[in-house]
Amino acid sequence: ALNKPEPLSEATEMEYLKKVLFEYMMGRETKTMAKVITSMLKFPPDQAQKVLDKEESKAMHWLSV
Amino acid sequence: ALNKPEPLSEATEMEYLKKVLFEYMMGRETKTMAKVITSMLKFPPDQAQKVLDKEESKAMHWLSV
Amino acid sequence: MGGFFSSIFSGLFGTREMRILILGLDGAGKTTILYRLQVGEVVTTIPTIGFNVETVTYKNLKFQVWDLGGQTSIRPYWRCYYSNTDAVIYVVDSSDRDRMGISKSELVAMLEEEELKKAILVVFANKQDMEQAMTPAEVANALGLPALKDRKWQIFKTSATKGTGLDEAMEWLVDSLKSRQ
Amino acid sequence: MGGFFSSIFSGLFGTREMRILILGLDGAGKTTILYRLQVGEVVTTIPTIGFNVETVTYKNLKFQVWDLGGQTSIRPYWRCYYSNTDAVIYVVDSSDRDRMGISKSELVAMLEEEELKKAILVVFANKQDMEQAMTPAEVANALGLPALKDRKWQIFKTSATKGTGLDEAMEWLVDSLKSRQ
Ligand SMILES: Nc1nc2c(ncn2[C@@H]2O[C@H](COP(=O)(O)OP(=O)(O)OP(=O)(O)O)[C@@H](O)[C@H]2O)c(=O)[nH]1
Ligand SMILES: Nc1nc2c(ncn2[C@@H]2O[C@H](COP(=O)(O)OP(=O)(O)OP(=O)(O)O)[C@@H](O)[C@H]2O)c(=O)[nH]1
Ligand SMILES: [Mg+2]
Ligand SMILES: [Mg+2]
Repeated sequence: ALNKPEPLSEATEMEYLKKVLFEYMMGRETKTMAKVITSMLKFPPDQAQKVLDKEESKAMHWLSV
Repeated sequence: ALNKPEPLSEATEMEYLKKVLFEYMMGRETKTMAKVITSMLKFPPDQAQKVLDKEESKAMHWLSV
Repeated sequence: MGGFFSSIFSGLFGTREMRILILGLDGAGKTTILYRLQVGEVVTTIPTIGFNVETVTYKNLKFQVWDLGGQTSIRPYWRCYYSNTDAVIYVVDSSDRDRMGISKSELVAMLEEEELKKAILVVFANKQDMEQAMTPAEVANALGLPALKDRKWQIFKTSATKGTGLDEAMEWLVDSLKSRQ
Repeated sequence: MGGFFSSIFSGLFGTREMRILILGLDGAGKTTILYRLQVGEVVTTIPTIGFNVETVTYKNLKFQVWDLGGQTSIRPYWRCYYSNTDAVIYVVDSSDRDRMGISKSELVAMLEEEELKKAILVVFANKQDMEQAMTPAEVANALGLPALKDRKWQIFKTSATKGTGLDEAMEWLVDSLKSRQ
Protein backbone atom coordinates (compact mmCIF):
# COMPACT_ATOMS: atom_id res chain seq x y z
CA ALA A 1 0.00 0.00 0.00
CA LEU A 2 1.13 3.48 -0.77
CA ASN A 3 0.39 6.24 1.69
CA LYS A 4 0.92 5.86 5.40
CA PRO A 5 -1.01 8.51 7.30
CA GLU A 6 -0.22 9.51 10.85
CA PRO A 7 -1.29 6.82 13.28
CA LEU A 8 -4.98 6.90 14.13
CA SER A 9 -5.47 10.37 12.71
CA GLU A 10 -8.78 9.21 11.29
CA ALA A 11 -11.98 7.89 12.77
CA THR A 12 -11.80 5.00 10.34
CA GLU A 13 -8.42 3.93 11.62
CA MET A 14 -9.61 4.11 15.21
CA GLU A 15 -12.60 1.93 14.42
CA TYR A 16 -10.36 -0.48 12.56
CA LEU A 17 -7.95 -0.69 15.48
CA LYS A 18 -10.79 -1.43 17.88
CA LYS A 19 -12.13 -4.20 15.68
CA VAL A 20 -8.72 -5.82 15.30
CA LEU A 21 -7.91 -5.43 18.98
CA PHE A 22 -11.19 -7.00 19.98
CA GLU A 23 -10.48 -10.04 17.81
CA TYR A 24 -6.98 -10.24 19.27
CA MET A 25 -8.24 -10.06 22.82
CA MET A 26 -10.80 -12.76 22.11
CA GLY A 27 -7.95 -14.97 21.00
CA ARG A 28 -8.86 -15.12 17.32
CA GLU A 29 -6.21 -15.10 14.59
CA THR A 30 -3.86 -13.53 17.09
CA LYS A 31 -0.76 -13.72 14.94
CA THR A 32 -2.28 -11.70 12.13
CA MET A 33 -4.01 -9.34 14.53
CA ALA A 34 -0.74 -8.75 16.38
CA LYS A 35 0.88 -7.67 13.14
CA VAL A 36 -1.87 -5.17 12.46
CA ILE A 37 -1.78 -3.76 15.98
CA THR A 38 1.99 -3.32 16.19
CA SER A 39 1.97 -1.79 12.75
CA MET A 40 -0.96 0.60 13.32
CA LEU A 41 0.50 1.83 16.58
CA LYS A 42 4.00 1.95 15.16
CA PHE A 43 5.56 -0.15 17.90
CA PRO A 44 9.35 0.20 17.92
CA PRO A 45 10.88 -2.66 15.89
CA ASP A 46 12.30 -4.47 18.93
CA GLN A 47 8.97 -4.42 20.72
CA ALA A 48 7.09 -5.54 17.62
CA GLN A 49 9.54 -8.41 17.26
CA LYS A 50 9.07 -9.46 20.87
CA VAL A 51 5.31 -9.48 20.43
CA LEU A 52 5.50 -11.57 17.27
CA ASP A 53 7.98 -13.99 18.86
CA LYS A 54 5.54 -14.37 21.72
CA GLU A 55 2.80 -15.25 19.25
CA GLU A 56 5.05 -17.86 17.65
CA SER A 57 5.77 -19.42 21.01
CA LYS A 58 2.05 -19.51 21.81
CA ALA A 59 1.42 -21.29 18.50
CA MET A 60 4.15 -23.83 19.32
CA HIS A 61 2.65 -24.38 22.75
CA TRP A 62 -0.71 -25.34 21.25
CA LEU A 63 0.99 -27.76 18.90
CA SER A 64 2.81 -29.46 21.74
CA VAL A 65 -0.20 -30.17 23.95
CA ALA B 1 -10.58 10.65 38.27
CA LEU B 2 -12.40 13.67 37.04
CA ASN B 3 -12.00 14.71 33.44
CA LYS B 4 -12.23 12.24 30.58
CA PRO B 5 -10.71 13.72 27.46
CA GLU B 6 -11.47 12.41 23.98
CA PRO B 7 -9.78 9.07 23.41
CA LEU B 8 -6.14 9.33 22.43
CA SER B 9 -6.34 13.01 21.65
CA GLU B 10 -3.00 13.45 23.32
CA ALA B 11 0.46 12.14 22.64
CA THR B 12 0.66 11.10 26.29
CA GLU B 13 -2.39 8.92 25.99
CA MET B 14 -1.07 7.28 22.83
CA GLU B 15 2.23 6.50 24.53
CA TYR B 16 0.36 5.16 27.54
CA LEU B 17 -1.81 2.92 25.36
CA LYS B 18 1.24 1.52 23.62
CA LYS B 19 2.93 0.73 26.91
CA VAL B 20 -0.14 -1.00 28.31
CA LEU B 21 -0.80 -2.87 25.07
CA PHE B 22 2.77 -4.10 24.93
CA GLU B 23 2.49 -5.50 28.45
CA TYR B 24 -0.83 -7.10 27.54
CA MET B 25 0.56 -8.69 24.41
CA MET B 26 3.53 -10.04 26.34
CA GLY B 27 1.08 -11.72 28.66
CA ARG B 28 1.80 -9.65 31.75
CA GLU B 29 -0.97 -8.60 34.15
CA THR B 30 -3.41 -9.13 31.35
CA LYS B 31 -6.56 -8.67 33.40
CA THR B 32 -5.57 -5.20 34.55
CA MET B 33 -4.16 -4.27 31.16
CA ALA B 34 -7.38 -5.41 29.46
CA LYS B 35 -9.34 -3.04 31.67
CA VAL B 36 -7.12 -0.13 30.70
CA ILE B 37 -7.28 -0.95 26.99
CA THR B 38 -11.04 -1.40 26.78
CA SER B 39 -11.50 1.76 28.80
CA MET B 40 -9.03 3.92 26.84
CA LEU B 41 -10.51 2.86 23.51
CA LYS B 42 -14.05 3.11 24.82
CA PHE B 43 -15.04 -0.39 23.79
CA PRO B 44 -18.83 -0.80 23.80
CA PRO B 45 -19.92 -2.30 27.16
CA ASP B 46 -20.83 -5.70 25.69
CA GLN B 47 -17.47 -6.06 23.99
CA ALA B 48 -15.58 -4.91 27.08
CA GLN B 49 -17.48 -7.49 29.11
CA LYS B 50 -16.63 -10.25 26.66
CA VAL B 51 -12.97 -9.35 26.82
CA LEU B 52 -12.97 -9.33 30.62
CA ASP B 53 -14.86 -12.64 30.76
CA LYS B 54 -12.25 -14.09 28.45
CA GLU B 55 -9.53 -12.93 30.85
CA GLU B 56 -11.35 -14.59 33.74
CA SER B 57 -11.59 -17.85 31.85
CA LYS B 58 -7.88 -17.68 31.01
CA ALA B 59 -7.12 -17.20 34.70
CA MET B 60 -9.27 -20.21 35.59
CA HIS B 61 -7.52 -22.29 32.96
CA TRP B 62 -4.14 -21.63 34.51
CA LEU B 63 -5.46 -22.63 37.91
CA SER B 64 -6.78 -25.91 36.55
CA VAL B 65 -3.59 -27.12 34.89
CA MET C 1 5.09 -22.31 11.84
CA GLY C 2 5.04 -21.65 8.11
CA GLY C 3 5.97 -24.18 5.48
CA PHE C 4 7.38 -26.87 7.73
CA PHE C 5 4.39 -27.36 9.98
CA SER C 6 1.98 -26.77 7.14
CA SER C 7 3.50 -29.77 5.42
CA ILE C 8 3.22 -31.92 8.52
CA PHE C 9 -0.38 -30.85 8.84
CA SER C 10 -1.16 -31.66 5.24
CA GLY C 11 0.40 -35.05 5.76
CA LEU C 12 -1.45 -35.79 8.98
CA PHE C 13 -4.81 -34.28 8.36
CA GLY C 14 -5.20 -34.21 4.63
CA THR C 15 -4.98 -31.04 2.60
CA ARG C 16 -4.34 -27.80 4.42
CA GLU C 17 -7.07 -25.18 4.25
CA MET C 18 -6.15 -22.69 1.53
CA ARG C 19 -5.85 -19.06 2.47
CA ILE C 20 -7.30 -16.52 0.07
CA LEU C 21 -7.37 -12.74 0.37
CA ILE C 22 -9.95 -10.55 -1.35
CA LEU C 23 -8.40 -7.13 -1.95
CA GLY C 24 -9.29 -4.03 -3.93
CA LEU C 25 -10.37 -0.43 -3.44
CA ASP C 26 -13.31 0.48 -1.23
CA GLY C 27 -16.64 -0.12 -2.90
CA ALA C 28 -15.24 -2.54 -5.48
CA GLY C 29 -17.58 -5.28 -4.29
CA LYS C 30 -15.29 -7.46 -2.13
CA THR C 31 -17.73 -8.13 0.69
CA THR C 32 -20.54 -8.76 -1.75
CA ILE C 33 -18.33 -11.31 -3.48
CA LEU C 34 -17.29 -13.02 -0.24
CA TYR C 35 -20.87 -13.72 0.77
CA ARG C 36 -21.90 -14.60 -2.78
CA LEU C 37 -19.24 -17.29 -2.62
CA GLN C 38 -20.14 -18.42 0.85
CA VAL C 39 -23.92 -18.39 0.94
CA GLY C 40 -24.76 -17.82 -2.73
CA GLU C 41 -26.75 -14.68 -2.02
CA VAL C 42 -26.41 -10.93 -2.35
CA VAL C 43 -26.19 -9.48 1.13
CA THR C 44 -26.55 -5.85 2.08
CA THR C 45 -23.11 -4.49 2.86
CA ILE C 46 -21.67 -1.55 4.69
CA PRO C 47 -18.10 -0.35 4.16
CA THR C 48 -15.80 -2.84 5.85
CA ILE C 49 -13.79 -1.19 8.60
CA GLY C 50 -11.85 -4.22 9.61
CA PHE C 51 -12.30 -7.52 7.82
CA ASN C 52 -14.57 -10.47 7.30
CA VAL C 53 -13.20 -13.97 7.36
CA GLU C 54 -15.25 -16.97 6.33
CA THR C 55 -14.72 -20.58 5.45
CA VAL C 56 -15.80 -21.21 1.89
CA THR C 57 -16.08 -24.70 0.46
CA TYR C 58 -15.73 -25.00 -3.28
CA LYS C 59 -15.50 -28.29 -5.13
CA ASN C 60 -14.58 -30.11 -1.93
CA LEU C 61 -11.77 -27.70 -1.26
CA LYS C 62 -11.91 -25.62 1.90
CA PHE C 63 -10.77 -22.05 1.76
CA GLN C 64 -10.26 -19.55 4.52
CA VAL C 65 -11.28 -16.37 2.74
CA TRP C 66 -10.36 -12.96 4.11
CA ASP C 67 -12.15 -9.86 2.84
CA LEU C 68 -10.24 -6.77 3.95
CA GLY C 69 -11.60 -3.23 4.10
CA GLY C 70 -10.37 -1.16 1.17
CA GLN C 71 -10.60 2.44 2.37
CA THR C 72 -7.50 4.57 1.86
CA SER C 73 -6.52 4.90 5.50
CA ILE C 74 -6.65 1.19 6.24
CA ARG C 75 -5.12 -0.10 3.00
CA PRO C 76 -1.59 0.21 4.49
CA TYR C 77 -2.47 -2.69 6.78
CA TRP C 78 -3.31 -5.19 4.04
CA ARG C 79 0.28 -6.35 4.21
CA CYS C 80 -0.17 -7.63 7.74
CA TYR C 81 -2.40 -10.35 6.31
CA TYR C 82 -0.12 -11.57 3.49
CA SER C 83 1.71 -14.38 5.28
CA ASN C 84 0.84 -17.90 4.04
CA THR C 85 -1.56 -16.61 1.39
CA ASP C 86 -2.18 -18.96 -1.53
CA ALA C 87 -4.17 -16.65 -3.75
CA VAL C 88 -5.38 -13.07 -4.03
CA ILE C 89 -8.72 -12.17 -5.54
CA TYR C 90 -8.25 -8.59 -6.67
CA VAL C 91 -11.57 -6.86 -7.21
CA VAL C 92 -11.97 -3.84 -9.46
CA ASP C 93 -15.04 -1.70 -9.96
CA SER C 94 -14.91 -1.71 -13.77
CA SER C 95 -17.11 1.39 -13.93
CA ASP C 96 -14.81 3.46 -11.70
CA ARG C 97 -12.53 4.77 -14.44
CA ASP C 98 -11.22 7.65 -12.31
CA ARG C 99 -9.65 5.37 -9.76
CA MET C 100 -8.24 2.74 -12.09
CA GLY C 101 -4.78 4.30 -11.60
CA ILE C 102 -5.01 4.07 -7.82
CA SER C 103 -6.20 0.51 -8.12
CA LYS C 104 -3.18 -0.27 -10.27
CA SER C 105 -0.75 1.34 -7.81
CA GLU C 106 -2.13 -0.66 -4.93
CA LEU C 107 -1.95 -3.84 -6.96
CA VAL C 108 1.64 -3.19 -7.99
CA ALA C 109 2.69 -2.43 -4.41
CA MET C 110 1.02 -5.62 -3.28
CA LEU C 111 2.67 -7.82 -5.88
CA GLU C 112 6.07 -6.53 -4.87
CA GLU C 113 5.75 -8.05 -1.43
CA GLU C 114 7.96 -11.05 -0.77
CA GLU C 115 5.27 -12.89 1.17
CA LEU C 116 2.99 -12.94 -1.87
CA LYS C 117 5.67 -14.11 -4.28
CA LYS C 118 4.00 -17.46 -4.86
CA ALA C 119 0.41 -16.31 -4.59
CA ILE C 120 -1.89 -16.80 -7.56
CA LEU C 121 -3.64 -13.65 -8.77
CA VAL C 122 -7.18 -13.63 -10.04
CA VAL C 123 -8.66 -10.27 -10.99
CA PHE C 124 -12.39 -9.75 -10.92
CA ALA C 125 -13.41 -7.02 -13.37
CA ASN C 126 -16.53 -6.49 -11.31
CA LYS C 127 -19.74 -4.51 -11.87
CA GLN C 128 -19.93 -5.61 -15.49
CA ASP C 129 -23.67 -4.98 -15.28
CA MET C 130 -23.01 -1.24 -15.23
CA GLU C 131 -23.32 0.53 -18.57
CA GLN C 132 -20.11 2.47 -18.35
CA ALA C 133 -18.07 -0.58 -17.30
CA MET C 134 -14.67 -1.09 -18.90
CA THR C 135 -14.15 -4.44 -20.62
CA PRO C 136 -11.91 -7.03 -18.96
CA ALA C 137 -9.25 -6.34 -21.59
CA GLU C 138 -9.37 -2.62 -20.83
CA VAL C 139 -9.17 -3.31 -17.09
CA ALA C 140 -6.26 -5.70 -17.61
CA ASN C 141 -4.36 -3.07 -19.55
CA ALA C 142 -5.19 -0.31 -17.07
CA LEU C 143 -3.81 -2.49 -14.27
CA GLY C 144 -0.71 -3.41 -16.26
CA LEU C 145 -1.44 -7.12 -16.01
CA PRO C 146 0.13 -8.10 -19.38
CA ALA C 147 3.48 -6.85 -18.10
CA LEU C 148 3.49 -9.06 -15.01
CA LYS C 149 6.43 -11.44 -14.68
CA ASP C 150 6.65 -14.67 -12.73
CA ARG C 151 3.02 -14.53 -11.79
CA LYS C 152 0.20 -16.91 -12.50
CA TRP C 153 -2.77 -14.65 -13.14
CA GLN C 154 -6.10 -14.42 -14.94
CA ILE C 155 -8.87 -11.84 -15.25
CA PHE C 156 -12.62 -12.52 -15.31
CA LYS C 157 -15.62 -10.33 -15.89
CA THR C 158 -18.03 -10.56 -13.00
CA SER C 159 -21.12 -9.05 -11.57
CA ALA C 160 -21.35 -9.88 -7.90
CA THR C 161 -24.91 -8.58 -7.63
CA LYS C 162 -26.16 -10.51 -10.66
CA GLY C 163 -23.97 -13.45 -9.76
CA THR C 164 -22.38 -13.79 -13.18
CA GLY C 165 -18.81 -14.83 -13.87
CA LEU C 166 -17.98 -15.93 -10.36
CA ASP C 167 -18.19 -19.66 -11.02
CA GLU C 168 -15.88 -19.46 -13.99
CA ALA C 169 -13.35 -17.45 -11.99
CA MET C 170 -13.45 -19.79 -9.01
CA GLU C 171 -13.11 -22.82 -11.24
CA TRP C 172 -9.94 -21.40 -12.76
CA LEU C 173 -8.63 -20.54 -9.31
CA VAL C 174 -9.29 -24.00 -7.89
CA ASP C 175 -7.65 -25.68 -10.88
CA SER C 176 -4.63 -23.39 -10.61
CA LEU C 177 -4.28 -24.08 -6.91
CA LYS C 178 -4.56 -27.82 -7.43
CA SER C 179 -2.07 -27.95 -10.28
CA ARG C 180 0.37 -25.89 -8.24
CA GLN C 181 0.51 -28.29 -5.32
CA MET D 1 -10.72 -15.08 40.86
CA GLY D 2 -11.05 -12.45 43.58
CA GLY D 3 -11.66 -13.19 47.21
CA PHE D 4 -12.45 -16.87 46.97
CA PHE D 5 -9.32 -17.99 45.19
CA SER D 6 -7.20 -15.52 47.08
CA SER D 7 -8.24 -17.26 50.28
CA ILE D 8 -7.43 -20.68 48.89
CA PHE D 9 -4.07 -19.37 47.83
CA SER D 10 -3.36 -17.89 51.23
CA GLY D 11 -4.23 -21.20 52.78
CA LEU D 12 -2.08 -23.23 50.44
CA PHE D 13 0.91 -21.04 49.93
CA GLY D 14 1.07 -18.83 52.96
CA THR D 15 0.11 -15.19 52.96
CA ARG D 16 -1.03 -13.63 49.74
CA GLU D 17 1.15 -10.90 48.29
CA MET D 18 -0.36 -7.56 49.24
CA ARG D 19 -1.25 -5.17 46.46
CA ILE D 20 -0.43 -1.51 46.98
CA LEU D 21 -1.02 1.41 44.64
CA ILE D 22 1.00 4.61 44.72
CA LEU D 23 -1.18 7.43 43.41
CA GLY D 24 -1.00 11.21 43.30
CA LEU D 25 -0.55 14.06 40.83
CA ASP D 26 2.30 14.12 38.33
CA GLY D 27 5.58 15.16 39.86
CA ALA D 28 4.50 14.36 43.42
CA GLY D 29 7.36 11.90 43.82
CA LYS D 30 5.63 8.51 43.35
CA THR D 31 8.31 6.86 41.25
CA THR D 32 11.05 8.22 43.48
CA ILE D 33 9.26 6.68 46.44
CA LEU D 34 8.72 3.31 44.75
CA TYR D 35 12.43 2.83 44.10
CA ARG D 36 13.40 4.28 47.48
CA LEU D 37 11.29 1.53 48.98
CA GLN D 38 12.58 -1.16 46.68
CA VAL D 39 16.30 -0.49 46.38
CA GLY D 40 16.80 2.14 49.06
CA GLU D 41 18.21 4.68 46.65
CA VAL D 42 17.16 7.85 44.86
CA VAL D 43 16.88 7.07 41.16
CA THR D 44 16.64 9.58 38.38
CA THR D 45 13.04 9.62 37.16
CA ILE D 46 11.20 10.74 34.09
CA PRO D 47 7.45 11.35 34.05
CA THR D 48 5.73 7.95 34.14
CA ILE D 49 3.63 7.41 31.05
CA GLY D 50 2.34 4.02 32.00
CA PHE D 51 3.28 2.41 35.29
CA ASN D 52 6.01 0.74 37.23
CA VAL D 53 5.30 -2.40 39.18
CA GLU D 54 7.80 -3.90 41.60
CA THR D 55 7.89 -6.45 44.35
CA VAL D 56 8.86 -4.80 47.59
CA THR D 57 9.71 -6.78 50.70
CA TYR D 58 9.21 -5.00 53.97
CA LYS D 59 9.47 -6.70 57.36
CA ASN D 60 9.08 -10.13 55.77
CA LEU D 61 5.92 -9.06 54.02
CA LYS D 62 5.86 -9.09 50.24
CA PHE D 63 4.08 -6.31 48.43
CA GLN D 64 3.28 -5.90 44.79
CA VAL D 65 3.60 -2.15 44.48
CA TRP D 66 2.14 -0.29 41.48
CA ASP D 67 3.27 3.25 40.73
CA LEU D 68 0.90 4.80 38.20
CA GLY D 69 1.59 7.85 36.05
CA GLY D 70 -0.16 10.93 37.41
CA GLN D 71 -0.52 13.23 34.39
CA THR D 72 -3.98 14.68 33.81
CA SER D 73 -4.79 12.75 30.65
CA ILE D 74 -3.95 9.34 32.08
CA ARG D 75 -5.40 9.80 35.57
CA PRO D 76 -8.83 8.60 34.36
CA TYR D 77 -7.32 5.13 34.01
CA TRP D 78 -6.19 4.78 37.63
CA ARG D 79 -9.50 3.08 38.31
CA CYS D 80 -8.62 0.16 36.06
CA TYR D 81 -6.02 -0.85 38.65
CA TYR D 82 -8.20 -0.69 41.79
CA SER D 83 -9.39 -4.30 41.96
CA ASN D 84 -7.95 -6.31 44.90
CA THR D 85 -5.99 -3.37 46.24
CA ASP D 86 -5.11 -3.54 49.93
CA ALA D 87 -3.70 -0.07 50.40
CA VAL D 88 -3.19 3.20 48.59
CA ILE D 89 -0.15 5.37 49.17
CA TYR D 90 -1.34 8.82 48.14
CA VAL D 91 1.59 11.13 47.45
CA VAL D 92 1.30 14.90 47.63
CA ASP D 93 3.91 17.49 46.70
CA SER D 94 3.56 19.55 49.88
CA SER D 95 5.15 22.56 48.18
CA ASP D 96 2.64 22.59 45.31
CA ARG D 97 0.01 24.76 46.99
CA ASP D 98 -1.67 25.69 43.71
CA ARG D 99 -2.67 22.15 42.91
CA MET D 100 -3.71 21.04 46.38
CA GLY D 101 -7.35 21.41 45.29
CA ILE D 102 -6.88 19.16 42.27
CA SER D 103 -5.08 16.65 44.43
CA LYS D 104 -8.02 16.66 46.80
CA SER D 105 -10.57 16.18 44.00
CA GLU D 106 -8.68 13.19 42.64
CA LEU D 107 -8.39 11.70 46.11
CA VAL D 108 -12.09 12.15 46.79
CA ALA D 109 -13.06 10.59 43.45
CA MET D 110 -10.77 7.68 44.18
CA LEU D 111 -12.13 7.03 47.64
CA GLU D 112 -15.67 6.92 46.28
CA GLU D 113 -14.86 3.82 44.25
CA GLU D 114 -16.46 0.63 45.49
CA GLU D 115 -13.38 -1.45 44.74
CA LEU D 116 -11.31 0.61 47.18
CA LYS D 117 -13.84 0.50 49.99
CA LYS D 118 -11.63 -1.61 52.22
CA ALA D 119 -8.29 -0.17 51.15
CA ILE D 120 -6.13 1.48 53.77
CA LEU D 121 -5.04 5.03 52.94
CA VAL D 122 -1.65 6.40 53.80
CA VAL D 123 -0.87 9.92 52.64
CA PHE D 124 2.72 10.99 52.11
CA ALA D 125 3.07 14.75 52.56
CA ASN D 126 6.17 14.62 50.39
CA LYS D 127 8.92 17.12 49.58
CA GLN D 128 9.11 18.27 53.19
CA ASP D 129 12.68 19.34 52.48
CA MET D 130 11.35 22.24 50.41
CA GLU D 131 11.15 25.59 52.18
CA GLN D 132 7.64 26.44 51.08
CA ALA D 133 6.28 23.02 52.03
CA MET D 134 2.93 22.88 53.81
CA THR D 135 2.94 21.00 57.11
CA PRO D 136 1.29 17.57 57.30
CA ALA D 137 -1.59 19.09 59.25
CA GLU D 138 -2.10 21.71 56.55
CA VAL D 139 -1.97 19.07 53.85
CA ALA D 140 -4.41 16.87 55.75
CA ASN D 141 -6.87 19.73 56.00
CA ALA D 142 -6.43 20.76 52.38
CA LEU D 143 -7.23 17.19 51.32
CA GLY D 144 -10.21 16.97 53.66
CA LEU D 145 -8.81 13.95 55.47
CA PRO D 146 -10.36 14.73 58.87
CA ALA D 147 -13.81 14.44 57.31
CA LEU D 148 -13.23 10.92 55.96
CA LYS D 149 -15.67 8.30 57.15
CA ASP D 150 -15.18 4.52 57.32
CA ARG D 151 -11.59 4.78 56.28
CA LYS D 152 -8.41 3.75 58.03
CA TRP D 153 -5.96 6.50 57.19
CA GLN D 154 -2.83 8.28 58.37
CA ILE D 155 -0.60 11.04 57.05
CA PHE D 156 3.20 11.20 57.27
CA LYS D 157 5.70 13.85 56.37
CA THR D 158 8.28 12.52 53.96
CA SER D 159 11.12 13.53 51.76
CA ALA D 160 11.71 10.86 49.15
CA THR D 161 14.97 12.42 48.02
CA LYS D 162 16.40 12.76 51.54
CA GLY D 163 14.82 9.48 52.55
CA THR D 164 13.14 10.79 55.66
CA GLY D 165 9.78 9.66 57.02
CA LEU D 166 9.36 6.66 54.73
CA ASP D 167 10.22 4.04 57.35
CA GLU D 168 7.75 5.42 59.82
CA ALA D 169 5.00 5.48 57.20
CA MET D 170 5.69 1.95 56.00
CA GLU D 171 5.79 0.68 59.55
CA TRP D 172 2.34 2.09 60.20
CA LEU D 173 1.09 0.63 56.93
CA VAL D 174 2.45 -2.83 57.64
CA ASP D 175 0.97 -2.84 61.14
CA SER D 176 -2.39 -1.70 59.80
CA LEU D 177 -2.40 -4.37 57.12
CA LYS D 178 -1.48 -7.05 59.63
CA SER D 179 -4.06 -6.04 62.19
CA ARG D 180 -6.70 -5.94 59.49
CA GLN D 181 -6.23 -9.52 58.39
N1 LIG E 1 -23.98 -2.72 -9.91
C1 LIG E 1 -23.21 -3.47 -9.16
N2 LIG E 1 -23.02 -3.16 -7.86
C2 LIG E 1 -22.22 -3.95 -7.12
C3 LIG E 1 -21.58 -5.09 -7.63
N3 LIG E 1 -20.85 -5.66 -6.64
C4 LIG E 1 -21.04 -4.91 -5.55
N4 LIG E 1 -21.86 -3.88 -5.82
C5 LIG E 1 -22.31 -2.83 -4.91
O1 LIG E 1 -21.22 -1.99 -4.59
C6 LIG E 1 -21.35 -1.47 -3.27
C7 LIG E 1 -20.09 -1.79 -2.48
O2 LIG E 1 -19.96 -3.19 -2.34
P1 LIG E 1 -19.12 -3.85 -1.14
O3 LIG E 1 -19.12 -5.32 -1.37
O4 LIG E 1 -19.59 -3.37 0.17
O5 LIG E 1 -17.71 -3.20 -1.45
P2 LIG E 1 -16.31 -3.52 -0.71
O6 LIG E 1 -15.31 -3.75 -1.78
O7 LIG E 1 -16.48 -4.59 0.29
O8 LIG E 1 -15.97 -2.11 -0.02
P3 LIG E 1 -15.12 -1.82 1.32
O9 LIG E 1 -15.63 -2.75 2.37
O10 LIG E 1 -15.33 -0.39 1.66
O11 LIG E 1 -13.69 -2.07 0.97
C8 LIG E 1 -22.58 -2.15 -2.69
O12 LIG E 1 -23.66 -1.25 -2.81
C9 LIG E 1 -22.78 -3.36 -3.58
O13 LIG E 1 -24.13 -3.79 -3.64
C10 LIG E 1 -21.80 -5.40 -9.00
O14 LIG E 1 -21.28 -6.36 -9.56
N5 LIG E 1 -22.62 -4.56 -9.73
N1 LIG F 1 12.84 18.25 46.75
C1 LIG F 1 12.26 17.07 46.58
N2 LIG F 1 12.10 16.60 45.34
C2 LIG F 1 11.50 15.39 45.19
C3 LIG F 1 11.06 14.62 46.28
N3 LIG F 1 10.50 13.48 45.82
C4 LIG F 1 10.61 13.52 44.49
N4 LIG F 1 11.21 14.67 44.10
C5 LIG F 1 11.52 15.10 42.73
O1 LIG F 1 10.31 15.40 42.06
C6 LIG F 1 10.42 15.11 40.69
C7 LIG F 1 9.29 14.19 40.27
O2 LIG F 1 9.42 12.95 40.92
P1 LIG F 1 8.78 11.60 40.35
O3 LIG F 1 9.04 10.53 41.34
O4 LIG F 1 9.22 11.36 38.96
O5 LIG F 1 7.26 12.02 40.32
P2 LIG F 1 5.98 11.12 39.96
O6 LIG F 1 4.99 11.31 41.05
O7 LIG F 1 6.41 9.72 39.70
O8 LIG F 1 5.44 11.83 38.62
P3 LIG F 1 4.62 11.14 37.39
O9 LIG F 1 5.35 9.92 37.01
O10 LIG F 1 4.59 12.17 36.31
O11 LIG F 1 3.24 10.87 37.89
C8 LIG F 1 11.79 14.48 40.50
O12 LIG F 1 12.67 15.46 40.05
C9 LIG F 1 12.16 14.02 41.88
O13 LIG F 1 13.53 13.95 42.11
C10 LIG F 1 11.25 15.17 47.59
O14 LIG F 1 10.89 14.58 48.60
N5 LIG F 1 11.85 16.39 47.67
MG1 LIG G 1 -16.30 -4.63 2.31
MG1 LIG H 1 6.35 8.55 38.05
